[in-house]
Amino acid sequence: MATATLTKPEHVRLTEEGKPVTFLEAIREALWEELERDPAVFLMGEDIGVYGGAFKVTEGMLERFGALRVIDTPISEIGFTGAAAGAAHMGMRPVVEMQFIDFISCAYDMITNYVATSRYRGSGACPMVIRGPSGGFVRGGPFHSQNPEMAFFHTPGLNIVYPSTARDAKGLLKAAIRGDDPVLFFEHKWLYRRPQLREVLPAEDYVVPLGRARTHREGKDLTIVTYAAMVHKSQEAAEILEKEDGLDVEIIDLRTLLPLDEDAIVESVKRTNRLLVVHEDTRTGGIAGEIAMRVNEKAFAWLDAPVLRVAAADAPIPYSPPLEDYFLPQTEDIVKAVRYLASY
Amino acid sequence: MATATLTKPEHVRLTEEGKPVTFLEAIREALWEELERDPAVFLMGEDIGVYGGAFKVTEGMLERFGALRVIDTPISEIGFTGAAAGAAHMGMRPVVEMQFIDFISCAYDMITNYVATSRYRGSGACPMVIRGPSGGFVRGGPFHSQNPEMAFFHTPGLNIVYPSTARDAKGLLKAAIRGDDPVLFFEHKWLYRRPQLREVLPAEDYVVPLGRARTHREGKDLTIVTYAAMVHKSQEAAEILEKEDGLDVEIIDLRTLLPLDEDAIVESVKRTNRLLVVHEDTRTGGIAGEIAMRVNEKAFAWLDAPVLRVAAADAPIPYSPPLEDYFLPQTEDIVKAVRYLASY
Amino acid sequence: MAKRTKAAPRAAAPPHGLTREQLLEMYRFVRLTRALEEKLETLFKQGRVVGGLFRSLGQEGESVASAFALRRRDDGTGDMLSPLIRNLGSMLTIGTKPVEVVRQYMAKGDSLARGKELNIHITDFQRGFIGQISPLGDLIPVMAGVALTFKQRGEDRVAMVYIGDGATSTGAFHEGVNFAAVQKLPLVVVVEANQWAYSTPTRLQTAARAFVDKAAGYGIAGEQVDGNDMLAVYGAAKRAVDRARAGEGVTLLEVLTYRRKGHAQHDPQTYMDPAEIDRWATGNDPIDRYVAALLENGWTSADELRAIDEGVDAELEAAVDEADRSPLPEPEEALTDVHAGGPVNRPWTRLDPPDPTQA
Amino acid sequence: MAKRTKAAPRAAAPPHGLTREQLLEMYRFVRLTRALEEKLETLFKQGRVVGGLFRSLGQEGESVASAFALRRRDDGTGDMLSPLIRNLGSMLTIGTKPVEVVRQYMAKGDSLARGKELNIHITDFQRGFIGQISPLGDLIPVMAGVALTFKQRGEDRVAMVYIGDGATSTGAFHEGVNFAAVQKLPLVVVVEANQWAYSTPTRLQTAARAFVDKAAGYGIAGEQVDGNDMLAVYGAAKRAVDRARAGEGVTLLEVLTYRRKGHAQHDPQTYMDPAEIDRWATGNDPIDRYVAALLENGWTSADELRAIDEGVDAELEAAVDEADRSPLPEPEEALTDVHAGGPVNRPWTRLDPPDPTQA
Ligand SMILES: Cc1ncc(C[n+]2csc(CCOP(=O)(O)OP(=O)(O)O)c2C)c(N)n1
Ligand SMILES: Cc1ncc(C[n+]2csc(CCOP(=O)(O)OP(=O)(O)O)c2C)c(N)n1
Ligand SMILES: [Mg+2]
Ligand SMILES: [Mg+2]
Repeated sequence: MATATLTKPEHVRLTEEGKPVTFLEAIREALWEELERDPAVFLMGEDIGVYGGAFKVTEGMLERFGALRVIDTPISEIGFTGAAAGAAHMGMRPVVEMQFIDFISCAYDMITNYVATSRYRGSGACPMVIRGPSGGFVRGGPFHSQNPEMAFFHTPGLNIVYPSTARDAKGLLKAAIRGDDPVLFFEHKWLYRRPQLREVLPAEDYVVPLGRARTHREGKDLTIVTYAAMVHKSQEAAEILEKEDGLDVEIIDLRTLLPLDEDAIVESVKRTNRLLVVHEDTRTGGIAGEIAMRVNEKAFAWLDAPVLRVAAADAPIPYSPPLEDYFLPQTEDIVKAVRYLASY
Repeated sequence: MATATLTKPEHVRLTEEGKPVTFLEAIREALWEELERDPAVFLMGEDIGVYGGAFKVTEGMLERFGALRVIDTPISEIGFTGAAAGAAHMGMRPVVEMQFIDFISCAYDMITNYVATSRYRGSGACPMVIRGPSGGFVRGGPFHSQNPEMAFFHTPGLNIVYPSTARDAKGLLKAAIRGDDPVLFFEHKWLYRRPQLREVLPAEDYVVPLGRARTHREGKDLTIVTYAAMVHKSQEAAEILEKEDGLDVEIIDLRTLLPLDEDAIVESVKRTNRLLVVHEDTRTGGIAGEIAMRVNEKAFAWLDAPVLRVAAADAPIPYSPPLEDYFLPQTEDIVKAVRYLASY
Repeated sequence: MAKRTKAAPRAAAPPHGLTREQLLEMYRFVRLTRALEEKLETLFKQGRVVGGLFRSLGQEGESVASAFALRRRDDGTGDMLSPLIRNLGSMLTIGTKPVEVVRQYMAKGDSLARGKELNIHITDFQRGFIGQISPLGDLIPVMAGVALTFKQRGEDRVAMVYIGDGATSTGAFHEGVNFAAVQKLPLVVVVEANQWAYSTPTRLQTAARAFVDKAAGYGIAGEQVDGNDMLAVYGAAKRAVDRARAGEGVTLLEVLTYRRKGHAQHDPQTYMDPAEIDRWATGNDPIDRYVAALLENGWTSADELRAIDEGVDAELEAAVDEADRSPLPEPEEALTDVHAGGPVNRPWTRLDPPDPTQA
Repeated sequence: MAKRTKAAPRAAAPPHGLTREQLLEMYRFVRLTRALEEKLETLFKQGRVVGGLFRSLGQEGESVASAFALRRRDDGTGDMLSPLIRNLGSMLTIGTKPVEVVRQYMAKGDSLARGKELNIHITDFQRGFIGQISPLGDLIPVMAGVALTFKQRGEDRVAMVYIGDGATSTGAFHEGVNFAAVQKLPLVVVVEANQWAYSTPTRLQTAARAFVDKAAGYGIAGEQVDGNDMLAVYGAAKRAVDRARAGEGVTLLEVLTYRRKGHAQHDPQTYMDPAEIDRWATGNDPIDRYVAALLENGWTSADELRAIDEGVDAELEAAVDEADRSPLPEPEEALTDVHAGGPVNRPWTRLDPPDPTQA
């Protein structure tokens, strides 16, 4: 289509020019390239047009792709999520933005009852992506820091993606947009502009398939299964543990929570015989439970120690720095947990 | 208050007259008696007034307690749930009915973001009860058979109750209404009128405290942790296993899912050294995961076998009998699972 | 086919540009709707229906007449609608076959929902219907999305969605209508003011004088029509559909009618006034009024109508026999179509021997 | 206290039964609101505010004047309101102290939310304010519930809730207003039509001619008022509050105003027309207009106003110093007040030694 032939603006040409991109820029490039690739792809959300989104992820897209493909919606999470489902039925590929993922809760019924069950009910596929900034460490308080992944984790029909690197974010978002099932795509806002995450991405078009975990760090003494921001906290912990304790920690980045890459977890646990699950979400009902269950079902005999977890406290997310710092799992917690498990 | 002095209609006088009551009648008596006891208690919901509710739980209450205390609402789960929160702030004790618990999903934001966090935010207590018919085995299809407990299980601030006997239903509902925190109260519709559940309840006012599991059946060979309808399926299985295999199975009825009575689970597992979790909810993300994790944390050394689970398949709930029967966990599945674990 | 007797010579021209053939087609659909529901009620009483049964007695006219205003195709190029449980008439009109409806109620494996979903919650994009789900109001945003796609692609197609008086109280209704209004989408929202939401009368649902009064609040066109006058409903629906097709955006069409039966078969309607029901039944039945109009205006003859009735009865007999012969679904089908991949895992206890490592 | 100079002899009587003292009280509140926001902006630029900062520049008048129409008490017997982020004026008017607001923005441990919640999301049932939460619209049903309790108890109290033009698009707004309308509750819904929702102009939020047009759709009273004319806003709010108190139910009060700053401090408002902002700033500032009215009618003197301004500045200096001295919360307080019982478990890795069996 015509738009594809136009030259890209600077801010989405970084990879093309071999320059490193941030986590946010990788997501922006994925959206831009998908809009160029497939005329069925379009965006909806609040303030994603003229303003380019609260975090500027969709900057410049309205100007390039027009108001029929980059739609500024009323404040109506139920409305635009449902509209996306209707469009998806008709062969479109809607990508909707929750200004903050916390507000996905307003569309909970539409997502779990309508979208997730559509194929099963015989109402056709519902290929759509719901994305938005999630997570803490930014003093956002109870409603701008949430990790609502587990609210959807037990809803068959959904896919849940929660990447930790720029490369995965771009490749997984493209895969999500091209796939035939609904995908919830969580973007940890603490990662958006972290300089440490800047990397040069493949110049060519690539996708990272959903449902496959990634070994973020190889190790033989103990396995940490984690995702999103906690991948980087775990990495910090692993380096401390290597230096101070000579421990060789393996880190599995789930990347996709649903479907869960059980094989990757089990394979690693069978080698290390020790498992720590680390998640930023609150403890009770967090994904650590499901993982512990799967490992019990499939690798119990290989466990030399209990499956343990490091997670946020069982409370809403507080705003004030001392409270948020205490509430959230920190690198030091991971270090302590690994030491405990290693000496079990 | 005046109403308390009036004689009760027949259908809420069964216990008073020493007659046995069904699961549904026990719930009805609890509501009636709380309405009589405390003028702050009132009911809201769709068709709960003149019609007495889709399942007749609130029958006769509008006539007795009037339209200010038994409020037929518009079809507005967000609206009446939020209104209940406002009333709760002011010292009222609202009990709202979801006509089918499946529709609680429409109020997901209000419940998890407003109600659950109110005390934490410094906005005051939010003592309210949200109740409604849940569960399958009734050919209700995808939207009249759900078990949405896990959608709320990882929301700190909420309590979740899911009873399996008439006695517990009445005592727990009274405790929920009198407590100072919001409670989600699930009533399994397959239990509502089961003759097998009919029992004579204590004539005097009683409550069953939240957060405490109940040993439904004592045993020494293996522990089944379960709740709601599955308590009765597990009981059937236990009897078969005793007769055919000479196995002595203990059954723990959680009754309250949140807070989870971890001590009761751990204590039993330390005696039997084998744990099977049985839930009607879908497998992935079901409560079995959290329980497996807790047992890993607290009783790993006592486990002679992996923690395993029997649960529904990872799909929406189908309507047609052969499909629903296959989808839901059945007594035979529990029998097989116990045999597997016992011989592990 | 009904045999055609020539219409009386002094026949006035049918309104709204309808042809005599179209008038008879509408008659056939409304008759088919009522007869099919009566058949289903019999099946229900015989215990051959799985689950509940909902009647639209007294509302068949507005269902048929509103859907009749759509461009009906079977190749995926026509207009689209999404019905409520009480819009069997709309479904038959847009192209659902009676046998498909009976199979649904019998939970058969070859039903459109393959036994996974109930009622007329069924979808066929070729014929242009999308099944509702139980949470009320959700299909308003969804059909707004369908209409959005029509606009994005520059297709001159129209989406129609039904909503009960009760369901206008839902947030989904509000967000969906508002979204469609802002985007000026080709959407017709039919508000069925049948005066009851289960046992809840309209005065406990809204304080508004009329549902059409909501239109101004969304900045859309609104019209209120006698829902038991099929020709009036058709006319109003046609105007709304034409506006939508012409790019003039959303219309809220309030059809005034009455739910003569209970909410469902299990509802004894004790909260309703029998005299009121009777007034609607005797004085204001949509089929009676339509037949009277057809005959008085000389657009058809009693013979012609009788022939159609006989055709309907024959078709329904066949439909029930055919549905009866349909198989129930295979148990394992409970695991298919959850997502694009293959079926989900079998419960490990169903494996032989049971094996949790394979679950 | 401001020293009082006698009003000019030819002073016309203040409108709406307001006394001269009340006029000056309102002036003090609106001046306090703007000055406090300016202070907060300074603190923000100095990095002493935790998180974001939102200004209500140009809207202080409607906030103060609408809340001023309420029965204000500090013993839990008065009317109640729930504000938005831009209703600092309403909060100060109903009784929030500036020091409490500064503590909130500094995330202090002795702030009303004890550092757990931000902004003016704060509650005091004695003084009659309930904090909003971020998900927009949710406080409409909640305040309807507060009003329901007033009705259930036969108290003649009134609830007021603010909603932005943008948030009228939410399902929560719709369900809450409709519920209150059907129950005829003593609720005043103030729709702040400030023409922007973040970067979204009203035309992308609704196709309605005016927000007041939504009133008929709910069967409630509606009034539209010039939001930058404090006396007009007070008059309209008073009429709405009186109606509510008299048992005449809900009013939707649309206040026409303009958000002169960006959505928050980080927003450069590039999507707004500078000339338009300027027109509102120079010709239509609510405080300028109010001062002019006060002076022209001889209800006060420049000296009197200056004295009030000085009092405001002094109070704010003291408030900031006091808030500065407040401590941050203790880390472990993150675990308290989750429910009625004691604190929730400490993370097991924070125990010494770490012990998962104690978690
Ligand atoms: C969100 C939601 N809440 C409650 C219900 C339960 N329910 C099913 S039908 C019905 C009444 C619907 O009334 P109305 O919208 O007027 O449609 P009608 O039955 O009159 O055609 C209710 C309350 C539901 N399906 N969805
Ligand atoms: C349900 C929900 N969706 C999105 C947001 C993000 N958000 C915060 S403020 C805002 C704009 C609000 O505009 P308006 O209601 O007009 O209030 P104003 O800021 O103009 O006072 C948005 C979209 C939110 N807080 N809640
Ligand atoms: Mg109705
Ligand atoms: Mg605004």
